[in-house]
Amino acid sequence: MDLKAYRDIAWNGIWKQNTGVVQILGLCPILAISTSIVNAVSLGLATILVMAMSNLVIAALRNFIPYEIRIPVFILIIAALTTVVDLAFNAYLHELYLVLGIFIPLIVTNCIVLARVEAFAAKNEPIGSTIDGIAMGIGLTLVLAVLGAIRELIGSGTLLSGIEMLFPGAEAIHVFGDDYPGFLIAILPPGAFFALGCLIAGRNWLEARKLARARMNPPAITDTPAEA
Amino acid sequence: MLRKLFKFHGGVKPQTNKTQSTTAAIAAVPLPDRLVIPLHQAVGGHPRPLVQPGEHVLKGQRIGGADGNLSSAVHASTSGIVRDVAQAVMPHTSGLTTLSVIIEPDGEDRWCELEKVNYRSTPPDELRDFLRDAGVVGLGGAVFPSYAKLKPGKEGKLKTLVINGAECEPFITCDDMLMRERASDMLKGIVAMRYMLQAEEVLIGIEDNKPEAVASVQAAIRASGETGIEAVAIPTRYPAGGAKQLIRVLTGIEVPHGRRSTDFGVQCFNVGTAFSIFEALEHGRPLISRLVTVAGNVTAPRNYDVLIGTPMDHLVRLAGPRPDTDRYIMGGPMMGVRMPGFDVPVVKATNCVLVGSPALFPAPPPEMPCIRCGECAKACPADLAPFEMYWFSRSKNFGKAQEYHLFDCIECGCCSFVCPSHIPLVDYFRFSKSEIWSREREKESSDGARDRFEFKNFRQEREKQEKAEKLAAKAAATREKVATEGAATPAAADGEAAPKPKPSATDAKRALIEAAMEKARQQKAQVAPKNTDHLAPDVEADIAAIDARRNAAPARAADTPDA
Amino acid sequence: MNNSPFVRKAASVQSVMLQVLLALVPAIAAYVWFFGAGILVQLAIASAAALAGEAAMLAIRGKPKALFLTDLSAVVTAWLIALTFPPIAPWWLTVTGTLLAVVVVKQLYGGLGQNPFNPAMAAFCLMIVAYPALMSQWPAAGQLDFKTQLDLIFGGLRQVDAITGATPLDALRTALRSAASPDSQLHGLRTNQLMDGPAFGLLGGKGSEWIALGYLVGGLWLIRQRIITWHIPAAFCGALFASALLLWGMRPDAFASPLFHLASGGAMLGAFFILTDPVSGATTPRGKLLFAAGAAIFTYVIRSFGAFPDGVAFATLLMNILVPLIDMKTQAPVFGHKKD
Amino acid sequence: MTSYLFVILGAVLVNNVVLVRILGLCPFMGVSKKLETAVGMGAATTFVLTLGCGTSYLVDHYALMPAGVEYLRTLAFIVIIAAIVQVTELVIQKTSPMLHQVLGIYLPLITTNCAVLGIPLLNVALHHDLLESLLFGFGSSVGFSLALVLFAGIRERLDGADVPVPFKGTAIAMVTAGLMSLAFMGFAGLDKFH
Amino acid sequence: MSETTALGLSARTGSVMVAFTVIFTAVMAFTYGATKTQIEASATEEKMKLISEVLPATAYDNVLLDDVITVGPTRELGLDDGGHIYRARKAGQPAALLLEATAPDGYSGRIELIVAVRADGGVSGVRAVTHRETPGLGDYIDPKKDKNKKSPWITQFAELKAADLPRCKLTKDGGQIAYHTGATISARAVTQAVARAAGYAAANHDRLFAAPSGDKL
Amino acid sequence: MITALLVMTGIALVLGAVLGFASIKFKVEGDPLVEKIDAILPQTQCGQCGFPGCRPYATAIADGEAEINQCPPGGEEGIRKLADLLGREFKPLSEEHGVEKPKSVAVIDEATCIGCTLCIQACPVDAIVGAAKQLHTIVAAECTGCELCLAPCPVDCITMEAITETVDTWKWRYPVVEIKAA
Ligand SMILES: Cc1cc2nc3c(=O)[nH]c(=O)nc-3n(C[C@H](O)[C@H](O)[C@H](O)COP(=O)(O)O)c2cc1C
Ligand SMILES: Cc1cc2nc3c(=O)[nH]c(=O)nc-3n(C[C@H](O)[C@H](O)[C@H](O)COP(=O)(O)O)c2cc1C
Ligand SMILES: Cc1cc2nc3c(=O)[nH]c(=O)nc-3n(C[C@H](O)[C@H](O)[C@H](O)COP(=O)(O)O)c2cc1C
Ligand SMILES: Cc1cc2nc3c(=O)[nH]c(=O)nc-3n(C[C@H](O)[C@H](O)[C@H](O)CO)c2cc1C
Ligand code: SF4
Ligand code: SF4
Ligand code: SF4
Ligand code: SF4
Ligand code: FES
Repeated sequence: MDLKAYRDIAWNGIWKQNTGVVQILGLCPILAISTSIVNAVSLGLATILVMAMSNLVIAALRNFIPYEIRIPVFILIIAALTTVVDLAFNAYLHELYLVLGIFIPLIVTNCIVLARVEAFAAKNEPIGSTIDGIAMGIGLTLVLAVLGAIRELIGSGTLLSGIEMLFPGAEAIHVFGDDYPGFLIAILPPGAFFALGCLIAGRNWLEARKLARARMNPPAITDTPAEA
Repeated sequence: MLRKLFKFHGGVKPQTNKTQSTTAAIAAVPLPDRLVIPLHQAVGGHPRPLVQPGEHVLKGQRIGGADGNLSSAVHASTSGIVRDVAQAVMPHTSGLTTLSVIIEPDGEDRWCELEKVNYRSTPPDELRDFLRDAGVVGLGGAVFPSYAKLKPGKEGKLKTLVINGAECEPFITCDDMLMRERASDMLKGIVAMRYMLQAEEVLIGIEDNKPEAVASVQAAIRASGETGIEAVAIPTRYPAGGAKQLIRVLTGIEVPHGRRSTDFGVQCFNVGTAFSIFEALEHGRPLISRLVTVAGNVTAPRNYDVLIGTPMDHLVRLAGPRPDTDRYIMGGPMMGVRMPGFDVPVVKATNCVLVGSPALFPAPPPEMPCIRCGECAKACPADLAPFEMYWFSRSKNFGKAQEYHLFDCIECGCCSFVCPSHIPLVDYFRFSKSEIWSREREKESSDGARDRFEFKNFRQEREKQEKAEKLAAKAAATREKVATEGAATPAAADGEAAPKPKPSATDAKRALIEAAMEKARQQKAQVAPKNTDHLAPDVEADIAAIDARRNAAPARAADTPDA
Repeated sequence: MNNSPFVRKAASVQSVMLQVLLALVPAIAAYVWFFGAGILVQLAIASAAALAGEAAMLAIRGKPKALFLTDLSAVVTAWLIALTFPPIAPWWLTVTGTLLAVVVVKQLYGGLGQNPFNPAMAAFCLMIVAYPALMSQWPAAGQLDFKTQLDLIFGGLRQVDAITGATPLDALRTALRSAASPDSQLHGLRTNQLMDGPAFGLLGGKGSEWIALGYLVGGLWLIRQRIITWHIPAAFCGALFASALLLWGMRPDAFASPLFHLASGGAMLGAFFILTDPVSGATTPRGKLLFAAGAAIFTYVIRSFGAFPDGVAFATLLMNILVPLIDMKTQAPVFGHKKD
Repeated sequence: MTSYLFVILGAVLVNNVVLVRILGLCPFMGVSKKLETAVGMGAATTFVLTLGCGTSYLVDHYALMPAGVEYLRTLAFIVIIAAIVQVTELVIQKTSPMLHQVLGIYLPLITTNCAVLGIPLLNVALHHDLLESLLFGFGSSVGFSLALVLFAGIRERLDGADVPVPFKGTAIAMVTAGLMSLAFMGFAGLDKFH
Repeated sequence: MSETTALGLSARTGSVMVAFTVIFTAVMAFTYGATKTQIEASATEEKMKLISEVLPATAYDNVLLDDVITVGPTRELGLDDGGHIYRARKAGQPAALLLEATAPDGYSGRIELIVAVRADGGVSGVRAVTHRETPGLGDYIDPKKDKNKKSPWITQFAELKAADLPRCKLTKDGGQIAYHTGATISARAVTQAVARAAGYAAANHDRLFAAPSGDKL
Repeated sequence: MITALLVMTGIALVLGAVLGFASIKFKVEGDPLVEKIDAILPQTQCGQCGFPGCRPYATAIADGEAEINQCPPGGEEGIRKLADLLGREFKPLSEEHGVEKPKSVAVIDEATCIGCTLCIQACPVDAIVGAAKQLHTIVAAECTGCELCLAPCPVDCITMEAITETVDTWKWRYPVVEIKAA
């Protein structure tokens, strides 16, 4: 595998096969934890960690895993790694740990983790797999962050509230001032669905526009004649 | 006359516009210059032409023979010269053409030899054949060959024969006028039908907006002295004349879609059909004319006795069309079909030529989305949910549309009539139905293709095996031969070589052809793919025809190189 | 060129919607009479917002604006929003709600006729969840003059605590709950004693019971005009009455009477104008009965035990979810397939 | 007795797994295009989840807690569930191949249905006893199936709607799920008496 | 490996499964061991943070979390399943009681509180630990959600002296605790719970302090 | 640590054994899905999908080795049906496999045909009849329009002709929606 292949894997994870808005997998944390940017990104980072590690480990061990019990073994590995991350959060980011609640253990059942392990790590070598895991995780985190930002902004008019849990002393930004009445729906489950729906539609729209543009002016032929 | 009547669900009450065309008596139509008689006029097979261009025909002479199991003959409407047997535009929305006989009348209007039967003594089976050859088909709109409907159900007899004089469509009055003026003849036709069907009772249903017709028919019944025949006035509500609705109103029986009404002990005929049966049996006259209402955008709406094949514009001219006329509609405003031109011929199905104009039948306002108000469902006489069928037809989800009983729809148009969103619902249903039918045809042909593909694979497999065996045998034989005869002519295996064509032509095509022919010759020894077994008879007939044509043409293929 | 039928009944979506608007007039008149003209301002704000939102979406989607703006369906939605929101809701609340209804709940689904959820009720639910305080503050009849109402509507965020209270439904429920609790001073009081306050009238809230009568009159007229059928109103009222009777019969001290339930909150509006929305409601006769009865039961449960003062809006949305299945399962047998 | 009823009702309606707790969304979005498949998926999930809740309770109480290794809970639960799923998959594949094909990739993905792990974990957090665990599992999965089937009903109809192009498909389905979730908020507070 | 009998395969898959399980359980067990103390410390810190909000650290000098007794179901505290009471002492003398209490009648169900009652009978502070009051309406009982960040509603209780206790009621009900109109129920539930808890603390003061640590009353 | 290992090992042992057992006990063969897919494919047998006929393509789809949008004769309609059957997302026809064309049938110019039988061998559905050195004819009703006979014909006597509509095959058109942007 060369650099280009890695780049493709990365691009694939972040945009083309983005878990949240294209594959429509891994939705629960995306919807449940995206009430604020800080929560969203923290869970995203935890997920990246788990995905990278599990892809790496499974790609490395893939030849030892019998087909019939691959799923339980994959899950075993993912669960173990998730527990490790869970324990780490509990120990070192306790406040955040309380906020994220059962969604850290639930990384285990985040469809996307297992889906990537099945679809990619079980068939590819470790480095590529790790990159795939990270890229998919970043894709997920991006969606989480954008959703978190939208919901936090509309819902309470702030950005980065709760940042003090990560960086003590830092403060949230009150974008609309203190008088903003807040649109609570944004923070509640319906708001999560609406926001993700709009995000998906937005991506569809961008892709459609890109396609339409490409149709209108087909890519110029780049190779210049040798004689010239 | 206290018969209990039943109600059918739905229905609408459009403005009837019937009085205009009933003021004058039925009129005759002068012979046109040309009659165009389509051979395919009724449900069923396409009749074959029995005449050649240039031939002289007499009025009533058969020009199209019934073909296959369900078909009905076609006759010359007047005497004259057959100008052509050719494709002509037919009175159908599609504007497609169909094989038609074009007759130039000689003005004599001379009947051919007419054969009569005594319908009281002839066995019903013979009567049916007679009616088929007389071209009698249903004149109520469906043009279904009547002989096929004149069979009683399994029990050999029928409870009720329903005669449809409802004429629920606005504007149309041909049945009304028929009943007023020719009730007693019609009644004789009904008696004949009753005999053939062994019907216990006969109910003639007439909408109560035609009191004269009811009176006239009742008088005729009284005069005839027949018992068990009753003319019943039924409430005026479109589509009371739909066979199922009329049966429901008169007997309370609902005949489900896909079932024969005779299974339920009823059968339904139009009054016009009864009259033409009378004509055929009593006078031996085949169905060559019918009553047609000309109404709508004309100064003098009226009913005419019209020869089949008369161009519509010839007919309409008599009634004085107004200058803003922009279309003819065959049938009424609810179910009629827009004609592709003004000169299409009157056919057996033409009960009315409705002359249209933008003012009389304005284009509907723009179609809005369905608001699921349910008006259409309230109006649907088939108890359907048109808006659901529409929803799925629109998104081409035909499976779902069928789940909502698309094929129970009788295309009466009530739903479109009432829809506040002005949705052409019936058009969606027609579209869906024809898509589904076309898909079924495709499915059939693809299933056939699969079978033939699989058979071919099987055959090739077998041939390969046989060939391998043959080759092995031949190789053995050759070896033996070589061993015994020494190095004699090994090429003889190719068989007796054809005379080599001279390489005189220089073009590449020629060379290619030769190479191919050479190859073909060589292959012939090994494989002889005949592919002529398992052919359907019609295909064989086709091939025979083609071969005949080929033989007729000067021998070409093999000769060309030398030519 | 069109095909048959070539004739059509004179009916249009516009005339249907117009008649619905007309049917709302008696209730609006009662509203103005008892609560002042502020409601007219709300109706205007909502209508303007609805038309603007609809126009914007139609423009974006390249649909004919003139045709769809004049179909008046957006105005019906707007009026129903205005009538269900508190009359002193700040303008931005009404505007946000209406825009959400028209843009998200209606136009995102393709506009008129395609939305599975009732736009007006979705707006109400969204807003009561987001701004419960603003959405549950109702003035008592005759309490506020027009000027104060205008100030409240256009005055931005304000302190309304002093002048308004909860709706009669909410007030009675709160009181009943206290009455049922042994710790409370209200303990042991009967429903009719609890309804002694100035907010209550003969049957329901003072004034609002007359508005409910207005809805009833308008609704009956709609039935006569054959715009709606009797099924939904009858089933809704019947089922609401029955559920209320059941519990009230058992514990008159802890539950409100059936008539109170019928005369209060959005019951009449819901029965005749909201659940009857043809687009998002059930369409078969049997389906309509089920749909409305279900809505009534949900309404009653939410009113009596839930967290929201009135349940009509949530009940409507909940039953909207069920509509596809109800419609599918209650199709009437077609011609010839009836069991006689 | 009534408290058990409340456990079920609460799990089905008030705290619907999908619409309120936001668990199990991937299959909710993925298998709701057709009513038939939705029903099948609902049934499969109900079976797995109920069984999973019971088994995980037993393992938690009779293996993990006595040994003092509660931190193995996630691992132990998910492995149990995965095994149940795989056995179920094999059985369905054998007995109903069509259902198997239709449920396609979603059967193994029941394992990664958050609800399937989330509910047993919630059982622990809410200190449910064995019966309550079973009822809670059953109620939650019925809630899941209910939401899924209703959602599928709406989506089948939405197929024919003239939805703006960027919103066609998943996006409008999300908006619909949002409105369903809003509607289910109407049940808020109904479980407070229990 | 030639025979794939059911038993053979089961044994093989089983053993692979076991191998993986052993390895990864070991990984977890190792992590657990490594983080155990830190986790406990974090949990303690978390608790202490909450406690410090209702009772200043200067008010006591004992190890508060270790000086605890459990109580069974107690109506005054609204505890159906029992709960904990922590005892703060300064120089060996009773300083304050930290009671877990529940307001059962919140708008959306139970509100769990922690109430600190000084030895003199006054309230030192109250915090809502868990609640489900309507966001944006009733949730001002939680200082994190209260719009008034400077002096959240719940800090009113910190000013209650023993003598004020009879006035621990909403102003609407004739007391001195202010509330937000339109969301009386939440405020009333908390206020009544606090009053009951303070009353309970006063009534059982001696008994509660006297009981040996870890005891169950 | 030891207890943890013991507990998990126990669980793993039991589950591993159960699974291994089940996977043998419930082994399945055969795939009814292929039939269903094959029934949707148009049976043109043209090979444009990249497989030697419709059934091989059906098998490939069932095995997840082929996309559902590779069959041009089946067109958008076919893809929709496949998507429906398999619960996959609809995709437009893959351009590399060709474009949807109107249905047509092959016609042999009787004057030019030399009877070489090459077309007979090429036709996958036996729609061409005739013996060696005799002239060949295409049975229009059986021709699927796959164009496979065009290339082998040495004299280029086969042409494709679009099928014309007759009264029996005429279809009602989709009602024109008259709403236009104002
Ligand atoms: C909606 C509808 C309306 C019809 N109206 C009439 C009618 O008014 N008079 C009539 O004779 N046939 C009418 N028909 C045709 C009848 O259904 C039926 O075909 C006919 O009465 C059978 O008689 P026939 O075979 O003699 O034509 C109508 C059909 C439909 C679907
Ligand atoms: C509120 C209300 C309730 C009604 N309830 C019934 C009823 O329960 N049963 C009934 O047959 N008609 C009832 N009607 C009468 C119907 O409006 C109508 O006259 C009758 O059902 C005829 O139905 P159709 O339009 O389907 O012919 C009720 C009317 C109203 C206004
Ligand atoms: C959607 C909604 C949510 C509510 N949530 C709460 C709440 O969490 N706490 C509360 O005390 N009151 C809440 N209320 C208000 C109560 O129903 C009740 O009207 C109020 O507490 C009475 O207060 P008042 O006496 O100041 O009018 C809510 C009302 C609504 C409409
Ligand atoms: C009888 C009737 C009731 C209606 N009720 C409502 C309603 O409750 N809410 C609403 O938004 N629109 C209502 N409308 C208007 C319209 O149907 C609605 O906006 C559609 O949902 C838009 O697609 C109603 C229309 C009619 C004819
Ligand atoms: S009448 Fe028209 S608008 Fe009403 S339900 Fe039927 S199709 Fe829809
Ligand atoms: S056209 Fe069909 S659907 Fe419409 S009313 Fe007539 S039968 Fe019913
Ligand atoms: S492209 Fe379609 S028609 Fe052609 S072989 Fe493949 S599946 Fe058959
Ligand atoms: S005749 Fe030619 S085009 Fe027709 S099916 Fe055979 S090979 Fe294909
Ligand atoms: S992330 Fe929860 S089911 Fe997929």
